[in-house]
Amino acid sequence: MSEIICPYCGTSNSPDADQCRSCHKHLFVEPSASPTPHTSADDDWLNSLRGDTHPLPDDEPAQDESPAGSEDEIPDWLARIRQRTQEDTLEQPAGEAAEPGEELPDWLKEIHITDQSQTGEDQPADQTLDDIPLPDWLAASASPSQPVEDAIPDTLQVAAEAQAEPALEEGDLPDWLSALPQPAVEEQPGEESALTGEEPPDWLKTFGSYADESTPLEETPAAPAGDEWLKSFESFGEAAQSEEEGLPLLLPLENDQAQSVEMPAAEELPSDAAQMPVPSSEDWLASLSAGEQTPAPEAEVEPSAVSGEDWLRSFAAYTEEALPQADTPVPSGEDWFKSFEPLPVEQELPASAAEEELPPFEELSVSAEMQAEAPPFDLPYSQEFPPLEEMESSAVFRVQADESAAPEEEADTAPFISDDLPDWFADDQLLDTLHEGEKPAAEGETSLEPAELPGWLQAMRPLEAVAPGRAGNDADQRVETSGPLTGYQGVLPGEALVTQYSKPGIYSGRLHVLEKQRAYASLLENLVAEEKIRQPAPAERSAAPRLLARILVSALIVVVVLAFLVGGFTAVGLPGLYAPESVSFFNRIQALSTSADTTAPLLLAVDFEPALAGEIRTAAAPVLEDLLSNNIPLVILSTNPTGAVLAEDLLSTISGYNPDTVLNIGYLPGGSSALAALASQPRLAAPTDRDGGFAWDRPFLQGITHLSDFSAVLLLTDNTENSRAWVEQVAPVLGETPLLVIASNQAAPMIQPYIQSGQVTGMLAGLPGFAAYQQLSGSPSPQAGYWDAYQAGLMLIVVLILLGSLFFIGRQFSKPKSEKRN
Amino acid sequence: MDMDFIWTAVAFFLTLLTLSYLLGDNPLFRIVTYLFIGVSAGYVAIVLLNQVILPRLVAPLIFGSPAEKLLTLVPTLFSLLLLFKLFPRLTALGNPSMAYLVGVGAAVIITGAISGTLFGQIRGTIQPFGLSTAPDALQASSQLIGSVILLVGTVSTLIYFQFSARRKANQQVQRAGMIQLVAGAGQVFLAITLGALYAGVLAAALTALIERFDFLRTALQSMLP
Amino acid sequence: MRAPLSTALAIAVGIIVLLGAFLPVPTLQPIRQTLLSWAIPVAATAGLVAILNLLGVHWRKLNNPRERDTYSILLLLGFFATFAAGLILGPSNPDFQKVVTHIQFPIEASLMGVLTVSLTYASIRMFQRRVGWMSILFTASTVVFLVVLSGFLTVGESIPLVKDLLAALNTLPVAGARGILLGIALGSITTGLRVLIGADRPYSG
Amino acid sequence: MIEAIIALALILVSVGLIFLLTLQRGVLRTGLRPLPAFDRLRRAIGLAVENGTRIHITLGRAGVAQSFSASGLVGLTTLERIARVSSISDRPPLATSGEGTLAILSQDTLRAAYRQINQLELYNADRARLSGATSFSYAAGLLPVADSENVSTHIAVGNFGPEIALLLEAADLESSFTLAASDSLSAQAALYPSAQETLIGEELFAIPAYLNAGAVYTASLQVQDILRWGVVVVLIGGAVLTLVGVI
Repeated sequence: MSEIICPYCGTSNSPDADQCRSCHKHLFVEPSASPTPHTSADDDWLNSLRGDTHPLPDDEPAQDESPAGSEDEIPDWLARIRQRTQEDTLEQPAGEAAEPGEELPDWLKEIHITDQSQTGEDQPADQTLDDIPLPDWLAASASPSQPVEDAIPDTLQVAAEAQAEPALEEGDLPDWLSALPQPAVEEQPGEESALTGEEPPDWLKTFGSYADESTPLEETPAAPAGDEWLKSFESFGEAAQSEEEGLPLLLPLENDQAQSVEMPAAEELPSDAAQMPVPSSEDWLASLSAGEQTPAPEAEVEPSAVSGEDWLRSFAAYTEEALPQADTPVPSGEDWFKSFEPLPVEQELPASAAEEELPPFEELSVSAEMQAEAPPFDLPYSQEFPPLEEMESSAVFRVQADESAAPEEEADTAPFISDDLPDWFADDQLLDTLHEGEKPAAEGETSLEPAELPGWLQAMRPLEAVAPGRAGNDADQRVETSGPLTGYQGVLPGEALVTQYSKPGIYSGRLHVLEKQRAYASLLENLVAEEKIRQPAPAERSAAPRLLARILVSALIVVVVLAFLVGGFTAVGLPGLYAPESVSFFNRIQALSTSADTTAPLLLAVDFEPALAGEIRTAAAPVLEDLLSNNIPLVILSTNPTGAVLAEDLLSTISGYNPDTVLNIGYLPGGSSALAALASQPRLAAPTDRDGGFAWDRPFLQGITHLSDFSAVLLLTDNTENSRAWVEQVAPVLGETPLLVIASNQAAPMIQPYIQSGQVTGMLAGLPGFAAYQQLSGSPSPQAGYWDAYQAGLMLIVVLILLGSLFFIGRQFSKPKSEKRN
Repeated sequence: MDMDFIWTAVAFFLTLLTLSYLLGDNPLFRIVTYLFIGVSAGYVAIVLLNQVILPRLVAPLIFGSPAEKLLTLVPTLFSLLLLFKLFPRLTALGNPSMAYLVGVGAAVIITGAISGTLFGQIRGTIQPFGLSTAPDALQASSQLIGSVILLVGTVSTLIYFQFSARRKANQQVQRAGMIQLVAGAGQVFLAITLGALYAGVLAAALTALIERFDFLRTALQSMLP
Repeated sequence: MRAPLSTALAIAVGIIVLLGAFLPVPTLQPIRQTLLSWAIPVAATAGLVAILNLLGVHWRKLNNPRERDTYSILLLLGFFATFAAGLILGPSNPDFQKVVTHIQFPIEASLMGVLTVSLTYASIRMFQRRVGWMSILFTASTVVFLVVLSGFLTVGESIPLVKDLLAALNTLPVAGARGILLGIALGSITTGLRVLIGADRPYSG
Repeated sequence: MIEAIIALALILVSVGLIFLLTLQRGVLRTGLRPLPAFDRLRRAIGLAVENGTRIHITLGRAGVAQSFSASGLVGLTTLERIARVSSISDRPPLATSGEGTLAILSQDTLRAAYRQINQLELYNADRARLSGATSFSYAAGLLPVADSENVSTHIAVGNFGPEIALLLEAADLESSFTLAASDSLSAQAALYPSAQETLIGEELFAIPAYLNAGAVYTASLQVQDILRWGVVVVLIGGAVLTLVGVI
């Protein structure tokens, strides 16, 4: 038990924790948790109960009960209990407590009604209209001799009623969850009142039987224990083959408190064992190993309450055998105690119960027997696999349901196996327990012959009349195909089902820690571990050395560039070979500047960022100079906000710049849609110049209606996308008009394809293109130092890249494989 | 002159501070960065106002002919709706405007891609195979070789990007061996292309650096007596 | 479906503009043109809205006690100074243009210059991240084209076969670039079509 | 004229195929070839969510009305996808862009993503912002993001210039994971050595499909492949026909 899963919020807690560290609820009530309240509460509670209790009326009173009943009235003892429990359970959040009160599933309400009437029998008969189910229930308990067969038809009917409920309930799952503590509430007082209320020994016996059927509830561990149990089974070897052999093993583990706690548990053992002995034995094994203890006073309660000689006799007789189970009731005591917490909120319940439609009073009163079965029978159906805590409580009724309504199980389970099972169901303990529950049963049935029943078990025979035997027979008929419930039934009789439903918190916690959760945890650990292992990979490269290396590279480049730029070093020299696109560019420009028709303007598309202005301005200056010197009108248009300014700034530096022959349309927003518009209707796309005046009334623009009317389109671009946009949008409509490009080096390679495809007529690219144009036009050599610094810088970069690459490649190959992978 | 001097000094120091990033991130560089973002945003805002909003929305609405006013009404409406994007609660009101832009953009994307790139590049790849333009056999053969290299490169690069692949028995998704082979060739061309582009970018950046150093030098000369 | 009106609008506008580009229907052309021209001021307004947003972000950064970004004040100052100057002087005023020529230009060009170092250093460190034959090929190609761009090979016509070598070298990147361009065109087509069929609705906020 | 018809046919066929392959997913029994970059991206996203660090997606500077804005649209889809995946993180993702329309669309996308997972309260307009109005101010605006916003993963999907290398370098100094994809070739070239993972060229358009954004994205990727083969056939066929002088 490395950890305990909190039954409320699912948080895993350390095994020694008694409170959940996230929701602060008790994982299981230990004496350490709040010892005094337990004892005092129990005693007082008992006294108060005794004080309040009168001989329980038989069927008659139940039937005589008059409709006029005030639901709000609460038995004084109950009120007292509330006060105490309020004090005891301060940590219970008010909101949480309030929730159940608001909207409770019908079955809960019924239980509550039962509780009300059970616990408040001393109240005037006219009080409890809503309490009808309860007196019947009690009546049922009062007449155990009533053959179960008689009950079946009625139960059938009630089962039919119950059919509707699951659908009705499916919506309120949250409420169920919030109402978890409730059921426990209902059950225990029910028992208590029964215990205290009825004296007749025969009744007592049957009560014993009820107690038996209710106590197994606390034994849920048995069934869910599935695989675990199997393991323990194998580990025990022969010891586990039969109870007798198994028990001695277990004896040393029992504690006296537990032993003295609840004889009913012992009594029930045979019937339980008959069905699935090993699980039950394993169950207390599990719980024992958890080392849980029961508050002594609480333990005393029930025996003292049940003042029956045969009780005691059985107690005396079967203490030994009872030991294995002895501890399991303990939680029931806990549940029972815990169950009082929500009570304060429940005063509304009867009211709400009254609102909902109950079977007509006559019907109820007529057959006490039916009703006796009815509420219990309802419960299992009306709730669609409620959370474990819930089931635990309703289990006492479930028992009867399983006994009497066994045949209906098949049909009835169907509605529960709906796809929209609540989330908690889908992946939570219950589902697991359902499946795992089967294994022990299968095991149990094969491994234990009825004949092997121990002697003390034989003594319990009478009890079988009321319960499990029949269910066991039914189980044989059922096939394990139709879903979870069959999973129970096919494997275990009533007790098996019953045993699904108790001590969820502790149990599920252990079960999952042992099985899946541990696996998941380890899986997660591995995953996290992997991540952790890989983390260092980036971490190991701390920034400092990288910064240093970068600074070193910077220093080298700066020094070399400055040396050649300022220092007057000269590099190799100017190119003597020119790229074909540069040549065609030059030819076009020459053709334009020398052509007779200089009226047709040239569209200067300025599309470069300030970032590359240096490069482009350098390359474009001589070209523009040639154009301006021949008075070729220019229409400047920019597809970025700064282009127009840069262009004007550039032109202003060029000799022969005449503003009259230059129209600056300015920024053409809208990107390529604007270009598309410009391509089809220039006048509409760019109506104004950058000062807001109408652009197209200039003399040299008179004949211009399409872009193809321009003498040429000269694009100054620094990035591949804009040049693409220009080529894609504008080139198609240009016809014979050449599209010339002065591009930055970074854009040049991407314009190459367009040159190849003829969409771009010619191009000058960066400094090399500039140098080529200079050479071709035979004008003076480029700015001193630029070309040299450029060549030197590039060479330095080449050297750096080569050296660096070689260094790192060498290091990579010298690394061991594992490092490489990381 | 005085103003020019101040402006030159401003440019000089801004250049210097920005180049300080060569030594890594530092507060001076941060200052320049934020200033730069603010100034460029301010400039763009002014340009948008003066060269787009005013002439294309405001002016036609005020001085335009009825027809122009009518035509301008729609973009004005869209623009006004966009202003709701400033208010988190009403932001959804601006969606139609964005939808309009996205719709236009999608159409422009497709138009450009098909008529610009697709047709253009296909034509550009095919045309060189028309050897009739080549003056002599030698030219023709070299042109043919070049064209074949281009074709192979283009096709293999295209195929390299092939995403769909067959599922193997072992659930591994892998392209057919033949495609893998061609894709390998495409990868070679890709690497070469990217390398060429990278060289171009480096050259452009270096040119910019040189130009800046040159500016620093001239500015220093002009500022120093 | 989210934003049905917007989606319908986007699809309708997109289809009209698209068909207008290819269908030789005379009535479609002016409609297409109008739709395209409408987009421009709307996009500009979007730009202004986004800038206001940017200012808002930095204003909040400035006033955010938890992660205060004091530099934001510079951004705001820079913006308002420029904006005010632009409003007063007008965008075509030579003095206002100094904002571009003496503030933006120096800073951007310097950043581009800084990129020289960043890129050089990045290509050096590339092999620290991944050593593959493609990386090696990439570096080799970079080096070769740097040499070509430096013009060493083109100095004079002395070196034989250089011309053919250069021609061949210049063809290689074109092939790859063409493949990439075609691929991107295909991707752009499908992306645009996704918008036109309403599968992509980035505007449905 | 012929081109117009071909174009229209191409568009119609593509639309039809996209619809077909979206509705009939099994038609082509093909999967998507593994791209290691996406494995690392998924891991990085997982780590970011685990460590409560931020994921930064930058969408480039191409306005939606531009012909090369396709990459921006892909970036927006990526943003939506990642916003959903990382919605459980302490720090929701951050989206930056260099253009107005893109910035607004990124806000809309974030908003839509959170609304769809019923966590609209997570939406904060400041988490989708314009970082600068021009290319370089955009890049400069990204630098502070790299070291001041507790970002552990940078995803650059969109159209930008080589200046994006500045962001990647800054991110590298912070040892953040960087994945970059752009339709700009100069950017791709700059990104290839700078980013830890680079998606080359067309791979950009595969991001949504590889992030399981939906059937339509896988379908359009398959359509892309079909068109690709069409183009290949046209290229080779055209070349042969031109060579023999038919065209």
